[in-house]
Amino acid sequence: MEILAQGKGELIQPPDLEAFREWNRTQKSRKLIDKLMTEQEAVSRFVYDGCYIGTELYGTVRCPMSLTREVIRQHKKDLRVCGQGVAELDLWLAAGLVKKLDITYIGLEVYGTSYALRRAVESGQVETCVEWSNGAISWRMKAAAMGVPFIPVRSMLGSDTFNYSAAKVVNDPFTGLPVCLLPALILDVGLIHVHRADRFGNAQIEGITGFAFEMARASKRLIISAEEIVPTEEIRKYPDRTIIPYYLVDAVVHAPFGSHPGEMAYLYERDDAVYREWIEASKTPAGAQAYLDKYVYGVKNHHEYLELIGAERLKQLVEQRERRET
Amino acid sequence: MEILAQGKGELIQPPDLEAFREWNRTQKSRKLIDKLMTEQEAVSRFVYDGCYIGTELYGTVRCPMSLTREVIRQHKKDLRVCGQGVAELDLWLAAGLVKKLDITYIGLEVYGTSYALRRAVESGQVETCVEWSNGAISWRMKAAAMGVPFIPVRSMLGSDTFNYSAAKVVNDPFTGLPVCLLPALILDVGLIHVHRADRFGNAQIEGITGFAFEMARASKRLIISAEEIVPTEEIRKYPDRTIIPYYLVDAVVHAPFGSHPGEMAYLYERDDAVYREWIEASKTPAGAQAYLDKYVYGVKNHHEYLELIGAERLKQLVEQRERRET
Amino acid sequence: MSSQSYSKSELMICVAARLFQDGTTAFIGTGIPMLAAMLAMKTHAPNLVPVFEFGGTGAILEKLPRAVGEARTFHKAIIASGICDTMETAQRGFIDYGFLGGAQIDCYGNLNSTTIGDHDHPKARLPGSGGGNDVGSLCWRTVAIMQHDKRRFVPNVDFITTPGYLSGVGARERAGLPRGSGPVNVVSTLALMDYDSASFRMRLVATHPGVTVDDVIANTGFELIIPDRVGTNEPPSAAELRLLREEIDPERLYI
Amino acid sequence: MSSQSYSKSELMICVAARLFQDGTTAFIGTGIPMLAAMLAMKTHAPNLVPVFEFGGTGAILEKLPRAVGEARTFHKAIIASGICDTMETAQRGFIDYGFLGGAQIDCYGNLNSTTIGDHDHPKARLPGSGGGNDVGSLCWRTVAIMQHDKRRFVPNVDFITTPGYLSGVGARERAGLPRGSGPVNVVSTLALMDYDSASFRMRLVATHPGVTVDDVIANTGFELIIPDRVGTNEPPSAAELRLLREEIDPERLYI
Repeated sequence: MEILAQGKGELIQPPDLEAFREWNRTQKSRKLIDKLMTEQEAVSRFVYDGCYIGTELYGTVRCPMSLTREVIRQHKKDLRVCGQGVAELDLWLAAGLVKKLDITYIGLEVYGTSYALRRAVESGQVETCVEWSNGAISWRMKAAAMGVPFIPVRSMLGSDTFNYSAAKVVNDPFTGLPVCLLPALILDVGLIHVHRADRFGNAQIEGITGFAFEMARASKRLIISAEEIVPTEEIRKYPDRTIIPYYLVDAVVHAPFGSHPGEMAYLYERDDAVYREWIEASKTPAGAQAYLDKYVYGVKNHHEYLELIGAERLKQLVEQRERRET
Repeated sequence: MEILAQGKGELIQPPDLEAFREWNRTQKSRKLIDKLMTEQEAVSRFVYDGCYIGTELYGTVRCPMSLTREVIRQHKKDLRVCGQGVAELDLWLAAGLVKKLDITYIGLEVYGTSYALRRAVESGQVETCVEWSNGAISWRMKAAAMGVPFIPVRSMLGSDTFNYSAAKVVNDPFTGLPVCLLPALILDVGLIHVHRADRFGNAQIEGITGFAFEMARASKRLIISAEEIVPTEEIRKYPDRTIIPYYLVDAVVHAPFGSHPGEMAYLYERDDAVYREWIEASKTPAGAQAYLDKYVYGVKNHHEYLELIGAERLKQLVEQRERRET
Repeated sequence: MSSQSYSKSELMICVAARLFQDGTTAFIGTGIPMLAAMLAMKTHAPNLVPVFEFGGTGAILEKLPRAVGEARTFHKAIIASGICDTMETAQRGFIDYGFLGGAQIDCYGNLNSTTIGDHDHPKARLPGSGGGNDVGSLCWRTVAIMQHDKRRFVPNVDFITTPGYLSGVGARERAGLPRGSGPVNVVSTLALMDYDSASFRMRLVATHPGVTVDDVIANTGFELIIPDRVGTNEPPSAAELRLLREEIDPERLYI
Repeated sequence: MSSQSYSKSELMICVAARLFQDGTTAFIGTGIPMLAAMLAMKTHAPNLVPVFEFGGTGAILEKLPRAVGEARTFHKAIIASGICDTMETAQRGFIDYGFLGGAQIDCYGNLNSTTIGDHDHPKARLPGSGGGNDVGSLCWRTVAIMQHDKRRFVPNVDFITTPGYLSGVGARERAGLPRGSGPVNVVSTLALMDYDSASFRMRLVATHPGVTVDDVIANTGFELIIPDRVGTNEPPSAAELRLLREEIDPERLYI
């Protein structure tokens, strides 16, 4: 099972399974501890300069935007970041917080290429871009979530995405097939926004789950923001709906409309006006700065942010939402 | 990444991923086809002599017992079987249907060692026992469900369970750690009992899911038996509860009390009288035969089986069940 | 046929929609593929099963999804799971079609959506693979939707983000990509292309109305195979236009 | 202390229960471990988190589960998932304790529950690993519950179903098993054992009431380390017996 090929990209966050086990043994309490706190406290306690951090989301859906803004507000810097990002990584790039990227996709979906990404990468402000597919980055977290050093896949093969990744190709010893081995991705910090959680961190999600299951289990520090904080009895009544058990979680933040300007399944619709405002603003550094001044630095916290957006507007987004029925 | 060690056990069902892909492309319809049929039809159409077959369950819980009995009734033989088995593999062993075993655990839990297993293996009737752990056999199905040739794990290492398995040990090329590689397990036939399914095969389970998710995706032919057949609208209302999507399924059998004498979470309790009757009977070949004559050969189908058990008894089992609340 | 006027994107959507076979599964991304899938489902392919990368399979698309992963992508779906499940479903051979896009494509259907110029010092940093590499690796058949000009149809893409036929016949299998998978069509702003079964090189199938073979050649940076017979794509029918404008995208987000 | 009479299994349950630390996670199998866990939760370890192999974590054990995976193993649990999730949780280092049993154990705590005699032509075919090998490989600390006699405490087990310390110091790590994991105790019908930190060989800690050190030695087929001080296990207290008989196993399924 010799190495047939390997990507020339930097392994930005090399996996150390024994250290991860030791961390999970000594740093993650098995007790039901009240972890409910403000986003200020959560971010200042668990996000740090130079940490390897990821956000869980898809497109503009179920993004941990209130936490994303707080990370900027606290001027965390030299972040090493993975993903898949639309609104949230765009803000971090525009704010100049990102040093290295395990990149899968950063763009504006139908609105095209990200101006913030172009500026940050083409200027060299982002030192490294290591390439992966959406599947690959999720599978890398899945490997970490399984507690194994790598996972074999049949994607990435033969492409420059592989050549500029940190993956390897070997012959499978059972079938002889060439397979791509993806290294486990253990994050220093994960940020996940959910529909409901209890104060201990037990979290449940409605609809698709993206890669929340995998990222929660792959993160050494996990901050959960939730639209609703529910009594533990609610969780215990439907344990088969729990995606994230409490012992994985370090902080629980109550964040109604926490995905704004993105959407939240069954709860509220995307705020296209504010989203488009960002897209326009992000075309120039000055515009991006003005947007950050208005929506991030200009408000003390998520509560003030929601006041800025306005109750009337939020009510409309709720009315426009998709419902399970109909 | 050289092979450091490999088990001397036979790889009873070698994985062929390309053939699996081709099968899934050509043999599994994407259309919503009515697959509701009797257990007789399902077993005669999809279970065949010499096939590699598995049943999904845990202990005596959520076992596909009505399908298990029908396999015996139809005298399917030379079965190659994986698992984890209490009531159901015990019956197959006693009936002499099993030729080869990927064995993890076959026993009677608190009631001890399986008499049927001892007779079948010690007599040489079962030709091969290849050893795995419960985790390993589930992970082998997970690898198949992922469509990859193997999965690395940190279990099995250093033991005779490994030495008599068909696994391999290599140094992980990322961390240098020795890891155990488990070959993907693609089943010819999978039998899974669920709480509810629609006639197309979309299936949902209450409570823990054992390895249903993995086995459903690892099986070339999949027979679902369900306590309740629900309209598709019920499934579509809660797609986040679906464990098994219809396109994986070949047959749907309506089987109320399909796990009897085992239990079904939230629906009915284990029938200890009948279960103990088997344990007593299975101590001798004659006893086991008498039990099979009474509960399997002596009834034409699951409906007659339930008549034999009696409505009164079944009602008690329902009353004794655990409820979500209280 | 209709004499109604229609936009380029309306035409591309119709041409793409006609490629779907009924009773197949397809990875659907945002934009033209979503509209094409909805149009196909409302016309010749009612049993098309849309699969959305982040977990929605078999949704009933009553309203046009505007973003990948939004609630409409699993509205009344048969399963709402996660990205690993959908990608692994593709890896197991259950996804028949995938749609792809990019800034560059070559004659073997290799796509670039990562960088223009050198990767480490790019002239332009593009979004990256996203699910593209997985879709192009794992689906049975992929269709690329492209703007058609010489800057995009190039002899060599600057970066192979998503594998087409790589260097040609047998290259995918040698790389370990699933046997029998690969690109089948390109729908561009000028024409419909497929791939020659002998050489796996891109071949012109039919031009859009008003577009000549020479227009296509003049806007293609590599040698496109031109068969003896080149067809013309049917313009959008009145029925197709009505569905697109009144039922699928009444708010005209895309058309 | 109590002068009440009690059964061997009641004593073993109490000795095992006292080993749990509060606020830890433990894989719980059917039988004595379930009763021990419930007793610990009702006494000194109210924050013990029971984990059941097939998916139940953090259940509130109001009634004694009678089978692995039954509804009581996820009654009011915090998560009900599947076996891969629980085993991977152990693989990530989240499970502190695991309980094991077997037909044979050696001085390094290696366990046999597979075959007596040659594997391919066994004198006796036993159930096999079940989750045992995973628990013994992946949990931080494992406790074996054993009948104590020379047929079971043997110099060499016929088959290493579940790894203890294998051939001794460093052997688990060399095999690739997680660093710092392994057996910590054996609760037998005669005594409580642990493992010498220098040699990783089994060591007597305390005998059960009425059992002498010589009884233990006479019933052990390998050289058991006998420290200068050997204690005596406290018999079940009146409170422990009341909990076991009235609250935990009123139907006397196990005691």
